[in-house]
Amino acid sequence: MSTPPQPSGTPTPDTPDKTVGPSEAAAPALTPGRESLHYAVRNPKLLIGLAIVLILLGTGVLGPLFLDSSDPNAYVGPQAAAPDGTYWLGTTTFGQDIYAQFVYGLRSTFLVGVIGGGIAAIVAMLVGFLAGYRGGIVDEILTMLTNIVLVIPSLAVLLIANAYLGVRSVGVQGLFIGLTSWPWAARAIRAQTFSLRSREFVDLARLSGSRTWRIIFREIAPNMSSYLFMTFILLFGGSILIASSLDFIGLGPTEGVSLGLMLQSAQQWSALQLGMWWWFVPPGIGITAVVGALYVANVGLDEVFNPKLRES
Amino acid sequence: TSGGSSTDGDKGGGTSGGGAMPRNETLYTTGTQWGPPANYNPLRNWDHATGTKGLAYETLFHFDPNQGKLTPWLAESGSWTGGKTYEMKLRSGITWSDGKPMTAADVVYSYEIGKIEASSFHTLWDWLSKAEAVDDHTVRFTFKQARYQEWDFTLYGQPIVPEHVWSKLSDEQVLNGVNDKPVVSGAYTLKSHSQDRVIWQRRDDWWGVKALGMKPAPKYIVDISNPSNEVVIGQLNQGQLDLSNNFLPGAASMIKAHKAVSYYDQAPYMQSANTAWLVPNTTKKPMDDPAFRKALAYSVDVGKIVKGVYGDLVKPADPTGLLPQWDKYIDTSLTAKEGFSFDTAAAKKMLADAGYRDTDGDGYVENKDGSAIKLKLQVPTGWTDWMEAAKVIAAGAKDAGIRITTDFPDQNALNDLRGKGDFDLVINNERQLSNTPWTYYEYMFQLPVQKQQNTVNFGRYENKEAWDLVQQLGGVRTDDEAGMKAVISKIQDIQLKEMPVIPLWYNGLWSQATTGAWTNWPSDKGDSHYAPALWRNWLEMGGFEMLTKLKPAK
Amino acid sequence: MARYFARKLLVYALTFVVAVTVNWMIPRFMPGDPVSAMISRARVSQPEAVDAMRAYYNNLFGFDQPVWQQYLHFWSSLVHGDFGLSIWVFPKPVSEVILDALPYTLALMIPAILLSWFAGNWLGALAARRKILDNTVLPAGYVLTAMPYMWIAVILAWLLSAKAGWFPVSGGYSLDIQPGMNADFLLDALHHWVLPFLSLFLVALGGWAIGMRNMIIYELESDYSTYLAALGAPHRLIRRYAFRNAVLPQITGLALQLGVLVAGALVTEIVFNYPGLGNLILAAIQNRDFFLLQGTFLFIVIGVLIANFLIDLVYVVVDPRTRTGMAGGQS
Amino acid sequence: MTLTVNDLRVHYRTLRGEVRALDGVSFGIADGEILGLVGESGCGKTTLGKSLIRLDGRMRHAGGSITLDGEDVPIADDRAMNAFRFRRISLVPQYSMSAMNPTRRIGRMIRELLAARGAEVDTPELHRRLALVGLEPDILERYPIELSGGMKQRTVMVISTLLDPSLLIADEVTSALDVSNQKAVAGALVGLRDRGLVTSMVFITHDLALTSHIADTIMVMYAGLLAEKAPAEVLTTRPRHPYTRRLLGALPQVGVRRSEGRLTGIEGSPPSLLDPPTGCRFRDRCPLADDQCADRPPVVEVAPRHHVACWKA
Amino acid sequence: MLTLDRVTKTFRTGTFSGQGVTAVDRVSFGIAPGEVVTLIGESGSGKSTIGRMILGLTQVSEGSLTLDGEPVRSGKEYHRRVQGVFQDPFSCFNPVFRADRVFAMIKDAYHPQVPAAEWRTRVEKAVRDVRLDPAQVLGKYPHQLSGGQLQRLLIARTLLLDLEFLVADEITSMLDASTRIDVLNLLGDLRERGLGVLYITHDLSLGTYLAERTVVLRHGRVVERGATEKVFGDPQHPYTRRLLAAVPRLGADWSDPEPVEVCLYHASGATGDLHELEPDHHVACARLPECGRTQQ
Ligand SMILES: Nc1ncnc2c1ncn2[C@@H]1O[C@H](COP(=O)(O)OP(=O)(O)OP(=O)(O)O)[C@@H](O)[C@H]1O
Ligand SMILES: Nc1ncnc2c1ncn2[C@@H]1O[C@H](COP(=O)(O)OP(=O)(O)OP(=O)(O)O)[C@@H](O)[C@H]1O
Ligand SMILES: [Mg+2]
Ligand SMILES: [Mg+2]
Repeated sequence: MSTPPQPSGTPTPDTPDKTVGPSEAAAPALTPGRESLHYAVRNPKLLIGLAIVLILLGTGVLGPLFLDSSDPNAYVGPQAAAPDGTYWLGTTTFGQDIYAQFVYGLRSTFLVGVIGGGIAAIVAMLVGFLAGYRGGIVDEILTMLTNIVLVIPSLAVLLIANAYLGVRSVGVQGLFIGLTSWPWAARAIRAQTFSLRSREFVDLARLSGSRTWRIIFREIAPNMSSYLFMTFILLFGGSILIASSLDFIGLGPTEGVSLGLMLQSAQQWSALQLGMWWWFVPPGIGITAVVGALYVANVGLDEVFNPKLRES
Repeated sequence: TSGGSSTDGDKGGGTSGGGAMPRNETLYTTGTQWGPPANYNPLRNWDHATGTKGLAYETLFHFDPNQGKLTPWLAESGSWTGGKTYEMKLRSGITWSDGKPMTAADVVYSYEIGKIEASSFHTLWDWLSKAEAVDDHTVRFTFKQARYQEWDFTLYGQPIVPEHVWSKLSDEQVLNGVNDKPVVSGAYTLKSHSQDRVIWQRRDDWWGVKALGMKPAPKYIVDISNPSNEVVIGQLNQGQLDLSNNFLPGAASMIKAHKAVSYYDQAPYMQSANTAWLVPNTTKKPMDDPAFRKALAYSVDVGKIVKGVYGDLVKPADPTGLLPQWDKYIDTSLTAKEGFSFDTAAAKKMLADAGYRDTDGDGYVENKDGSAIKLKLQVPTGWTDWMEAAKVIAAGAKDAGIRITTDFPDQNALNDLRGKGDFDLVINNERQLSNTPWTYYEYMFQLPVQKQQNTVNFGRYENKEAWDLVQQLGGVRTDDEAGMKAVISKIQDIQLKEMPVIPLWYNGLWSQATTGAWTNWPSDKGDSHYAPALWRNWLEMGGFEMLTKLKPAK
Repeated sequence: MARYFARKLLVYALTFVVAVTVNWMIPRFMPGDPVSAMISRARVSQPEAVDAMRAYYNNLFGFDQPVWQQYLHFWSSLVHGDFGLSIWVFPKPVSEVILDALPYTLALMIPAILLSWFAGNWLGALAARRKILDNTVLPAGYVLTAMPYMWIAVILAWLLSAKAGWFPVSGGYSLDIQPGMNADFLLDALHHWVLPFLSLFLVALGGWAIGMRNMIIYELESDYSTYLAALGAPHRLIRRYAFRNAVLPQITGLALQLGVLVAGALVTEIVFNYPGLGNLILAAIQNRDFFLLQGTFLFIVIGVLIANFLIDLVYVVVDPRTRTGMAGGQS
Repeated sequence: MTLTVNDLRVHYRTLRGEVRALDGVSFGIADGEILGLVGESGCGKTTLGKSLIRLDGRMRHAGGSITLDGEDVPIADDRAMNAFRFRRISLVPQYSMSAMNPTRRIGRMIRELLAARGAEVDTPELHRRLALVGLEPDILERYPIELSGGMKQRTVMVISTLLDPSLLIADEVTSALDVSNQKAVAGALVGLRDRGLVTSMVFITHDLALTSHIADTIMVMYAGLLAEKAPAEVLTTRPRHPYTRRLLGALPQVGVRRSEGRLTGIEGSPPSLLDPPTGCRFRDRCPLADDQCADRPPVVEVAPRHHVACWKA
Repeated sequence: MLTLDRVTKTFRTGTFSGQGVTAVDRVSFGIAPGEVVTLIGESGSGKSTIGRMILGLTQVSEGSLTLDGEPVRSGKEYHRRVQGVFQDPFSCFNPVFRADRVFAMIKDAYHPQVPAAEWRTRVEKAVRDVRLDPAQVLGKYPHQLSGGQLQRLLIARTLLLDLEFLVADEITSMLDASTRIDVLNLLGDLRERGLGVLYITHDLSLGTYLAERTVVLRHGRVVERGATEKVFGDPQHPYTRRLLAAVPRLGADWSDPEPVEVCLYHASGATGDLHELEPDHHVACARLPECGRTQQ
């Protein structure tokens, strides 16, 4: 679990949106997309962050294809062996190949990030857009709901929900996480929507016969797409961290392997006390690298989309 | 912080930290108590604080597993005076911690508590008809039905409580009371307790010093509520703990590195304490079919569990499941013929022969009617060794063509499901070593099947013939070894053919001790061969005697 | 202003009601009924005994009443501070169990949250000032926030405890020390407190530092900073203003993150086997101790609510904009 | 002569190259003079204003010099400029609405600002100046958010002129206000000059009518260059540059109906400053343009104090 | 005929507390086809709110707002007849899409059956009608176009519908003087085609340039209303006079107007009811029957 830093694009709800605005008449006629790309390929934070994420993603997606065994939990090697040429990251107490576990674990880590982050982003968008766009009583009620979910410590709820329903798969875990981690994002999206709602092109769309959701998705959302993307990244990273916490305290999926579960079994089987550092170091580095790289990439994106942050 | 509540006149002293309990007089143990000590009621044999029975309250006899014999404890002697009467002589000179003498009335009272309907040993009175004090030191028990085997078990299992204190309590308090100011007969009395520990203090006027010539070495015993494995290892390494009765992964390496000692200094390191069984729910298809159960038994790679999961701390179980201490009761000619071993090919063949075929080509066999077989093997979450073992079992079953998934619900939920018969497969090790294999057979075959099966026959296996044999065994005198063997052989025949539960491995009498503060721990080498355990019931099976053999390390 | 508070209070009140209701539902709607769990723990097989025990416990926990009555009763006992009896430590009252654990959690959480907040903001402000610092603080901050709480805990335990042997790995105090208000115990407790504190502190620190750094950069770009610069005001003054204004969103952030930080503390406690609420929750879950779970959960919710409210109060005091601007209806 | 600007060139660095927002502008302002600076959007008015006090990160001083009271103004040297800022050159920014720290009471902010610049707050004088722009002294105890737009605008005006600068740059200070407020603010500005609190002033706007009321001299800019500069009266009545003429021609008078006299705007749009055309930059839109206009017209003083950059003037 | 009869708008600030702001207070006037009505008033006087109510973007709180006797109901059919153009041309275009998307939206909503090629000719014609070169403006992003171009594209957009009424809300305030006049002239042309226009501004000089009739608004209430020549030529309400005087005019005096003591407007502090001073010239005064000024 960690504190997801909000996209700094809007540090506070009352900061007006900066990504759009009348540009100077004689400003260079680059389209916004092309300009962003220009900065994107020159932003070291974005490049480094993305590179790490992509390398790890590649490892997770392709890595298993190069493994002999399809079951990362199989007892394949010597027990409690330190890293060597055959078992790059050593083996567990039972003789499981830690590299295989790591590679498969990365997969579920990304999966839970996508599912949890995706669901949270969807809920946050629905709530945030609706509250911000509709305003009035709808806003009041949704805001209150958001605040309530925000104040209730979600891990406590997750603990209960997990214990209640029992998590069998990464998917269900992602679902739970998604359903509890959306509030801050909803608030942020609401604030953004709020400032975009009063833009006159929204009125113009209404005058052109568009309905609420069409306006939201065709007019408002495209305007904050970079912001939404950044929000998703943060939710993604947050989901991974939450999932690893849940896995760690034994509320993770019962099947398969994830980085959190690896940490859990390293802990349960006293890897620390037995000096088997190769058991608990890699999964933690994996999580930290994925999440950290995402965060760094996010700052990079922020700088790309946000002229004020660009280093001149 | 209010750390804990001190008892009996220890006002003020309880909070003065380590100074009050010199390290060289204190024994730190763990491994028995899960969670905060809940009560000091010896009747609550499932959740009382460690040592409540054994250190504080005592039983009439102890049992020595090495000799297979009862040894008199509170009782001086006891014998069957007729087919249905048992007369027991109480030692004289035993006093309660409040100074009152222990008399036959206390024994009678303690047994009669079982008459309360909600009492956990209420079934005793199904076959016991009367307990009476003949004189101050003699109690005569009269039976409706003499169950010799079970009676011996009771003799060293049932705690004796002071009538003059307890008879004033309501039934409710007797059964559920916390009893945190216990009046005891044993060598230790409650000093204090807190969220994570209970502290016992030696009574130097304990009767056993004179009568038995025994004196437990530690002045204080501090039993820590079980922290997790890795914490225990840390505390052992730092010499904070003297004895851990936990299963510790990596124990072997600690022992090899001389950071800890155990009963044996090489594999299996631990004595065997109980049998882990794979319990199929015999009311469900296809586990109602002995052929299927047998095939399942063949599919389990116990060797892999023993080596991979336990790192050779344990031994694979005999096909009968009887503990090594009961070797003499195993009918080896039977097991040679009917026994099973890990053999995937054999398992496959048995399945095929019995009509279980993979009709849809998914690699798993189907029921005879073509419906899919999907079994769930459940073990409590957090029981890491069993969780790993379950995965090995599922993998073995998969190789044999049986689809088993693992599931790790929490322990109480599983207890609940298990009691209600709402499960496919579980692993269980309910019964411990005892004076007689009868306890194992009762566990396997007890009838009738109740709505809730809380302690025995979780698989709801119904075999009238087998249960009759078990009852017959119960009626054999415990000194009639040949008689016992004869009945047991018949039971084993049924057991091996029917396989109501599948023996897996012998769980160890987990025990790793450090020698920084105390030495002369039990081992196969030296002069202490007692069970190095403070587990419930094990204090009467050598655990207490172990304490008397300890020596302070300088 | 009054309206602002009325709104906040309404949210708090509603949150509280929702939390209490969820709470009440826990033992009633979770699978595996607590009474059966208690009975099966008692290992009683006699059917009559089972029925008797069931009736007894049902009565004890009030499960024999109609549901609405149970709900009302729950509220009324809550008002009286009665959280029921624990199953895990039966028959100890839940409130006692919690109160035993609470000091540890508070001792861990309050310093970790507050210190990380202060230190993080300070570091972030520093990072915004100098390029070199920015290039060191920022990456470090990212690595720290991206670390799972338990992993940094494990790593700290490995390095500072298993390897260096400076600190104990687990527990709230040594085995041979009895809790009490004396120097021995307090020193020992402090020794045990360092690692869990440090792991909480470090993770949170990273997040705050990054947040602060970004906020300050924004503030330094803002119109009032530009104006001051145009009037030749020294950097010192501009940065001071920027810092103060950047801290404000961080205060809100603190309120927003409180739930997450509490969760982190719970996980950390579990790693270090620290005798606080986190371990209690875990134990309650593992032992199906619904009532304890209920109690802990409620305690945490109330704690978070109170803390949030305090933060709101502080915010109103420090940010003049809330005092006038909050009437606009945008929270 | 207070301020002399000589061939000032200031460029913006952008992705596509340098935007030549000021491409060689020369002019002067005398003591006590208010110079109105007008021109179409994007012609470089703000850039000029900023150049006089503080170049932002993307601006580059590409040439030319500025002297104030005979002293060289080192606009490219941020540190050296500090000596000039506030004390000698000051600014009422376009963004006055958000120019004050939102979390400081105004009075305290002023004290801190002055202290940082090594000056003391003279409270009675401060009150007097507030009164001059029609503000009560009690706004010093208020937060910026508690003031209306016009009040903020005027407060900033007072702050900016506290050290009695020689030159005050007022950039579009009225464009966000409605007519009544506009008038009050403009009046206050003139009052500052009249009382000698500022010596001279550059008043930037794109509203010719408004400038004509407060400025002594009006300078019209077009595409980064000076087009015409003349006393207000002369410029509004007898403009010489075709651009100025067309601009004036597009202003409707109150009460003038379309049916009575149809006005027309200027066709076309100003050239990009990224790569400005050679020659006269108004050429494409100018009805008078001919081949001569392919050369850049010099700024010529056609009458006393009347400068025009046009071959046809 | 678009008719406002005692139209009132109260904004609630926050649902859970019943506070409200009355932005428009019992405003009545009408716009006939082919007529330009100018709505004048300082910032916050409720001009835009009236425009938005006519467009159906804001609900009327009280009073009636009718188009040819039918109550205004926002929707596709209504917007086929009544459209609006807003103040800030940059904010009227979604910056992430090409500017001509505004035409595509009209097609999607109102002319889905028209073949693409024909639609394109129609669009090009409309663009030419607002005196823009289609080749120059179509297919560009908003930031690549000037404010005047954008503003005219918006007007072109309305030409694609069979429009009856147009609300033009401060459509010129962002433009420089020369573009401004072009846009105004365009509005005048439209009026000649029979379009009714509500022209909202706070710049009086522009108001008079086009409009037949003028409505002066203050604090949500009408203070003076009537034929443009009468309202501007002979302003009766002190507020109208003040407003007129505040407008900077080239060559004209910009001093304060003479104080208006005769009317008790200041003293009463309320705008009062409208009084018909002469045909097509209404003035609000709190002391109407006895007000010396209005009785002259
Ligand atoms: N930060 C910048 N980066 C690149 N070009 C810029 C920047 N700021 C201004 N420009 C360009 O410089 C030229 C002059 O801009 P400036 O802001 O000085 O115009 P202006 O006359 O003040 O216009 P307005 O009336 O709209 O304020 C314009 O062409 C503009 O596009
Ligand atoms: N959605 C809204 N919620 C609350 N109040 C509003 C809302 N819209 C407008 N108002 C208020 O109604 C009043 C009139 O606003 P309106 O926008 O109609 O004024 P206006 O005359 O168009 O001003 P301007 O010239 O600045 O555009 C103002 O006081 C404004 O604050
Ligand atoms: Mg400008
Ligand atoms: Mg408006």
